[in-house]
Amino acid sequence: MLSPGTFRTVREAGVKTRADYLLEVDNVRKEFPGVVALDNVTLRIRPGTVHALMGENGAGKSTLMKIIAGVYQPDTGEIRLKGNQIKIATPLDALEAGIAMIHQELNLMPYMTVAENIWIRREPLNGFGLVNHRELNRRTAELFRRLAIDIDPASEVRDHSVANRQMIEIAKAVSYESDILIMDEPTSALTDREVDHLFRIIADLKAQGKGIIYITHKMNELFTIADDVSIFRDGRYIATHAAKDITREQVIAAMVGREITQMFPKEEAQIGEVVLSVKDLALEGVFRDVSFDLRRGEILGLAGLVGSGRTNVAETIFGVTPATGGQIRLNGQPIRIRSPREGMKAGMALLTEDRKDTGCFLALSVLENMQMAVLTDRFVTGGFVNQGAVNAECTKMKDAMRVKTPNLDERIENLSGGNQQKVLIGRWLLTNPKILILDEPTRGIDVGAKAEIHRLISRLACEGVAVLMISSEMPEILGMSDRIVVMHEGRVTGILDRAEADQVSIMRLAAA
Amino acid sequence: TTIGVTMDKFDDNFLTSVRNAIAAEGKAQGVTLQFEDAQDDTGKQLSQIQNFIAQKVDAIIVNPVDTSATPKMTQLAVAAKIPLVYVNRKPEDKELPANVAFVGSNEKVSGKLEGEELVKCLKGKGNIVVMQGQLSNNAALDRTADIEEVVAANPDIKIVQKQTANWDRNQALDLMNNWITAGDKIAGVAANNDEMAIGAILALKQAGVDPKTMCIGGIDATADGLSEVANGNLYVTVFQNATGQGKGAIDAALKMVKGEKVSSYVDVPFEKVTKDNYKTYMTK
Amino acid sequence: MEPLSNTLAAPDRKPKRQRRLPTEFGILAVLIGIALLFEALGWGIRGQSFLGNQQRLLVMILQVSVVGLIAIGVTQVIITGGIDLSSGSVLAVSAMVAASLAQEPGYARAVFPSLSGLPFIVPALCGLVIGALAGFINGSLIAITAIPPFIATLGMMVTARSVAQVYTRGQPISMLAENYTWIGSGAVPVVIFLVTAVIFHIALRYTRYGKFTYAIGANPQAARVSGINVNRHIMLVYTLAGLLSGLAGLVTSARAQSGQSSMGLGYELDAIAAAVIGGVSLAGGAGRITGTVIGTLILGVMTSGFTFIGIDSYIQGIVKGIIIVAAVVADQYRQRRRRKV
Amino acid sequence: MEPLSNTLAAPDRKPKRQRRLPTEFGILAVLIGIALLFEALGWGIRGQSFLGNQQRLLVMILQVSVVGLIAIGVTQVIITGGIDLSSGSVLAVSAMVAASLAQEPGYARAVFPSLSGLPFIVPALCGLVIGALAGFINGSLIAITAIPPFIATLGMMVTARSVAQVYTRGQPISMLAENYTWIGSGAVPVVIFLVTAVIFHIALRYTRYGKFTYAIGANPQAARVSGINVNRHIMLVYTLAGLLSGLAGLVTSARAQSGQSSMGLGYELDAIAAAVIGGVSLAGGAGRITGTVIGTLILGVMTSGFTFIGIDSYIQGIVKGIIIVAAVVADQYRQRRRRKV
Ligand SMILES: Nc1ncnc2c1ncn2[C@@H]1O[C@H](COP(=O)(O)OP(=O)(O)OP(=O)(O)O)[C@@H](O)[C@H]1O
Ligand SMILES: Nc1ncnc2c1ncn2[C@@H]1O[C@H](COP(=O)(O)OP(=O)(O)OP(=O)(O)O)[C@@H](O)[C@H]1O
Ligand SMILES: [Mg+2]
Ligand SMILES: [Mg+2]
Repeated sequence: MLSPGTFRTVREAGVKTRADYLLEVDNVRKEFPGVVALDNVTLRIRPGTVHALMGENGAGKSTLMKIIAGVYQPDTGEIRLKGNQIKIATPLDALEAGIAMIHQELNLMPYMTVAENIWIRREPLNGFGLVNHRELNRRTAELFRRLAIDIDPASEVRDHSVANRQMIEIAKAVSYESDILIMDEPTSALTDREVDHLFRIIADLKAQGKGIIYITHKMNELFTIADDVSIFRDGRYIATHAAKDITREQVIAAMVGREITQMFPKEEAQIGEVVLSVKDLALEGVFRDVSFDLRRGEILGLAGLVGSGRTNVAETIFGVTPATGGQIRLNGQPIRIRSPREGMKAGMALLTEDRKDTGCFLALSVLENMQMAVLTDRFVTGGFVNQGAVNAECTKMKDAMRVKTPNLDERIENLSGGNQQKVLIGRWLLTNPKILILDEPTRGIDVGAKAEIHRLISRLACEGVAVLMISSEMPEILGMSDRIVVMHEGRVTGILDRAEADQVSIMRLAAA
Repeated sequence: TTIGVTMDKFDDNFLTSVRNAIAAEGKAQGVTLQFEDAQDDTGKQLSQIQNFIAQKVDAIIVNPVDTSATPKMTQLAVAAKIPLVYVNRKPEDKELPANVAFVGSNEKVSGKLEGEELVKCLKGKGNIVVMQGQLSNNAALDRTADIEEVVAANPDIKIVQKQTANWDRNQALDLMNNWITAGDKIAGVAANNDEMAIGAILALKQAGVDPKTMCIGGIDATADGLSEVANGNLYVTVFQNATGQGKGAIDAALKMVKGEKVSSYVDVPFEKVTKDNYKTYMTK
Repeated sequence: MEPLSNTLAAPDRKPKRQRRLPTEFGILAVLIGIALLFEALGWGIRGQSFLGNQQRLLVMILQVSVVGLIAIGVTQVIITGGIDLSSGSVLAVSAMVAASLAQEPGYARAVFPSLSGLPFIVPALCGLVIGALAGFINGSLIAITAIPPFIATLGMMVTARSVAQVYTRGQPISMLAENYTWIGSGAVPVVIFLVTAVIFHIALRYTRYGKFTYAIGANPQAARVSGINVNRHIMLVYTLAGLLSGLAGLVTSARAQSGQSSMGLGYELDAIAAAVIGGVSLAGGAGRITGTVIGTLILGVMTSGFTFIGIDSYIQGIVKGIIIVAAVVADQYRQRRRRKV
Repeated sequence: MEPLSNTLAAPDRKPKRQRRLPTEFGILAVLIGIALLFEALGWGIRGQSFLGNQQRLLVMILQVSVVGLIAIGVTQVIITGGIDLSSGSVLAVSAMVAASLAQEPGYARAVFPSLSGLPFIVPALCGLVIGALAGFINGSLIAITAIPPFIATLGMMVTARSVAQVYTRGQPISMLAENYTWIGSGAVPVVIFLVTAVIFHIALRYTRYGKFTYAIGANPQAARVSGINVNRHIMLVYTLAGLLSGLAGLVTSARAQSGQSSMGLGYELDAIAAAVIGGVSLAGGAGRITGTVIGTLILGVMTSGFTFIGIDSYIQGIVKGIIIVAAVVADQYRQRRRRKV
């Protein structure tokens, strides 16, 4: 067994090994209390390829990657790097052995600058052993130039949007110049424009002979960049195929173990009267002159580039950040919404964009997470929670959403990202909203669940719920929306009907 | 025989002397002693007494955190029929029942002795500052009141500043520093204990003022205090007989255990200490 | 590249449903362990039973009842992600105010000579209101100005202590009437402590108040988006904590039959320690009253045990410090092993 | 690696590069405000300048130098997301041990009569090593057993205080030699405090040590996946904090020319308060030494100011509590307005 240090020496010497596989994982098993996350899985990565991992939420993809990156220790199994067996005990071991990873959750230090975040532990030092900040920023600028990223290296991370943070993570991972680069859903926070950008970076890395493990739930990405595809289900390895030899349907079938007929099951709903009308809505310094109508039974898409202000519009309507100008009418009546509580009283619900920051109560159970919003006006008598009734509702919701969890008492932190998202959607559906605002509802959700969620949204619309849906995924926006509002830099640049909307027309308005 | 002893606090220099005296006397008399530190907390002290009672000790010696709570302690001991001796601080009970006694000194005297000596030193006129102990502490309140009483009788002496340094040498040092820079004309320092007086002396030295030119008074006659008296920096301190109190407490407790009668107030008088007589206290 | 294995249908795999013991179980085991240790030492050293003495068992709880009352309030504050450093000082103010209204009639040095012989309810209510008011100020500062709870309650700690001192200019208040001191005598403090614990245990576990408290601690932003009025709730939690400090003040002054401005000095730290030993997370969102009660009892058993086996009081602190750490390490270890991470 | 061939056109909108004033700026303004307030009151009440007195300026810093030293250590601990409650007690142990080795030759009641007249380096080194050792134990407990820092350092607080007491069974240690007491005399403590502040300011801002410290506090998981040995670094930070407490112990004992087991009682809270007032976030990841120094100075200015204008000592606490809260509220308000949220 080789030590990671030896690997570093070998790598630094520039010795080229002639192994067929960069990385081989054999019979790795990992158990968490109550869950077998990985059940004797196997994986082989060829040099100079992009190897996609596909699988439903909770299939064990992230867990396997964390084992390779030294975050978790496997219960059994072995890992070989370029043909040599290796023990990766810490993340540092992985980095030294030439394995870098972009984690599914952002792992940045908000109060530190972009440059400090990227080069942490590898800061350039001057003659006195002090960090040379000028050189640090220069290196970062150089890295960004190479990757064509436009971010100020000296700015603090907390000032950046989620998308920018994701790009910073990507740059950081690239900066390790590792042989194997693991990307765990890197595009879930990106719009098409950044995704294209990322793909160019990946193509470039591939050309250098590196192996890239790419996890995604977006089918089209798979066929754009992947060479090989490995499929996982329920902690088990199912199969590996060359991407060109397999169809989308086959992948999905292997992933979910059943047929999924339609991806965007939009049903025609009866579109009724205007429920919510927004006129010249403004939030000082962020957006202004936002006007649109939302009707009963309608799914209104809200499209735009990252940072165009969509999230802020949604939050303002719901009362998270009260508007500084303009008017909101509810069923024709002007209404002022100054807090989420008032938003909820007006029959609204908002699924927020950032699961970790504004969504989950990470320390609490699935049950508590799901029931919290509904407790503000139901299931409570004399202050006491009618736990039996709530449990029943939550269990129903959990089953309906197919949340993968050992039980409702599991801490939500231990659920896979996609399953967390389902719990949060469940939270809002329990409140029986009239107006449902969804900010990136299927971020990080697997195809099967995505189809379920889309069907759910459609059904809600049919039942008369008005849906405002923000999404950075073009097919989702196009597939689901009755009309599409496009924003650019805090202003509405156009509203398209389903019939006239296509990728090009939206992009034109979004980049206007 | 086992005697439970609860002391206000272990960190206090003077009370440490009392405690040591109790320990020494207990050893000499062949008594098993169990000390507890009430850490300046009446509640804790009550619990310690209750623990002693639960454990059925033969007698209890209490150095009260706050004398206003002694009626309750008396009640507890009487109910459990265990002899109780208060040491050092005079209980506030209207009168002590049989089997309960106080061994200590009359706090009213200490501040008076200090004040009168300072008046002598000041020759009847000048500004003085008063350093108080903890604001909630009986001794601090009494000693300060004594000083004020003496000053009131001498119209040419004025208290220009009065503040707490919490019995602590370092805090007194800082306080004195601040007073010096405030520019008051100060001729004397009346501190509630020696530690604070020494803090004032250190501050004066550092400010380039010879403490010998000032009238500084403390209370307790601790070892450090006495050596300052010897140096002439400390004009007066007041000897509180720790050994006498400790020995008296054990004696009283043992007598009561044997069923003998004990006077309810055993006075161990304060004695003033100046340059003239400090040598006799160096060995005590 | 050949498929490494054929697509296989996953057999129905039941997730192992593992019933978790409540987290307090571990620290309860530690409590029992410490008690048994003293029992063994007791027979060895003193030839007596440590636990087989009703009076001692009562004293064990009695001596931590006041800290326990405070700890119940502070537990809830900590669950919201805050901290309360002011409880000891608020206790003192409440004790002083209540005591000043509960003096025996005809006592010459009474604070308010004209206000003696009042019915119990008057001093009691005043003490509680003072406590609640202090808590309300804490909560308002934290909710409205968004300063760290540490600072808001530190300010209150310093201020309230000073108020207690200035109230009678440091003089203790004694000669309290018997219609007042009953709440501090005998086992009454123990009853008050345990009843309060049960009430707030229920409140935290079965009411909306409790659910919201945990939610705010786990993620205040998510709580707000979920429609919880976070500011109002924070004010409520701190007010209740203040109320409990006020109650602790009543008990303390009644127990000592006097009001002293130095009462409760440092209790805030004991209370926080009891809560944290009992598994309340300073990061917020986790913890239970049962754990806090057990943490409080650990402190009580330790104190009585030390006196019982007669540990040299100089080294009591050393032993106490080590036991506190060891208790939490043992608990942690047990939990970790269970988690097998 | 070659630059990407197909460079994406830079987004049309430049991210607003917002030059931030350092966060300490606000609290500095508060410090100046408080000082000017006393200046004005000084002229009004005493007809003298408060600030125009070099000696007073020195005293202001002198009296908080010891707390300041501790605060520098505790700042770093808090930045890692921890807390250190043991600093006051560790100070006492260091003071006792160092003092016992620094007594004048020929003093009859010396602790170690045979060990007198040692060169300065011996007591100094022993005091520092004791402090560092205590810190190392704190750090190891936290890193290895994963118990909350609050508990680990609370245990150390209780234990170390007891060790200080048992060392000479409560007897103070006096008659310290002049070759030792120099580090406590005159402006030496101020110099030590400020030099230490500069050293750690540089360490935090310009060395890897500092970057790791912030990274661990901001996001321990991120720090770990970036390859930082989090446990080792935590141990280092706590050890340094202990070392600084040890240094504070030397200064304190030298200044009082005696070693007493009650030294440093409650200093941990003052130190934490100074840090938090100076903008160090108890959540970890944010804060600077400059802020802590300013926070410490606020405490010093307040103390001197109160004495200067002669505020009744009974109400000093009230005023102090209000000023602490108001200082942080003012700072918060200023920051929030700037952020325009
Ligand atoms: N720290 C943990 N403790 C307990 N269970 C865990 C932990 N981490 C993961 N799991 C469980 O292991 C299983 C695999 O999770 P993992 O995060 O690897 O899924 P994933 O394939 O990455 O899913 P997603 O696509 O949603 O990200 C899930 O059932 C999850 O609940
Ligand atoms: N916490 C924040 N601090 C500073 N700027 C922010 C913050 N949140 C959002 N912004 C800025 O506000 C503007 C609008 O952001 P918003 O999140 O509404 O856009 P979006 O279209 O939803 O993009 P995204 O897909 O990233 O959510 C952007 O310029 C963004 O950088
Ligand atoms: Mg995942
Ligand atoms: Mg958005």
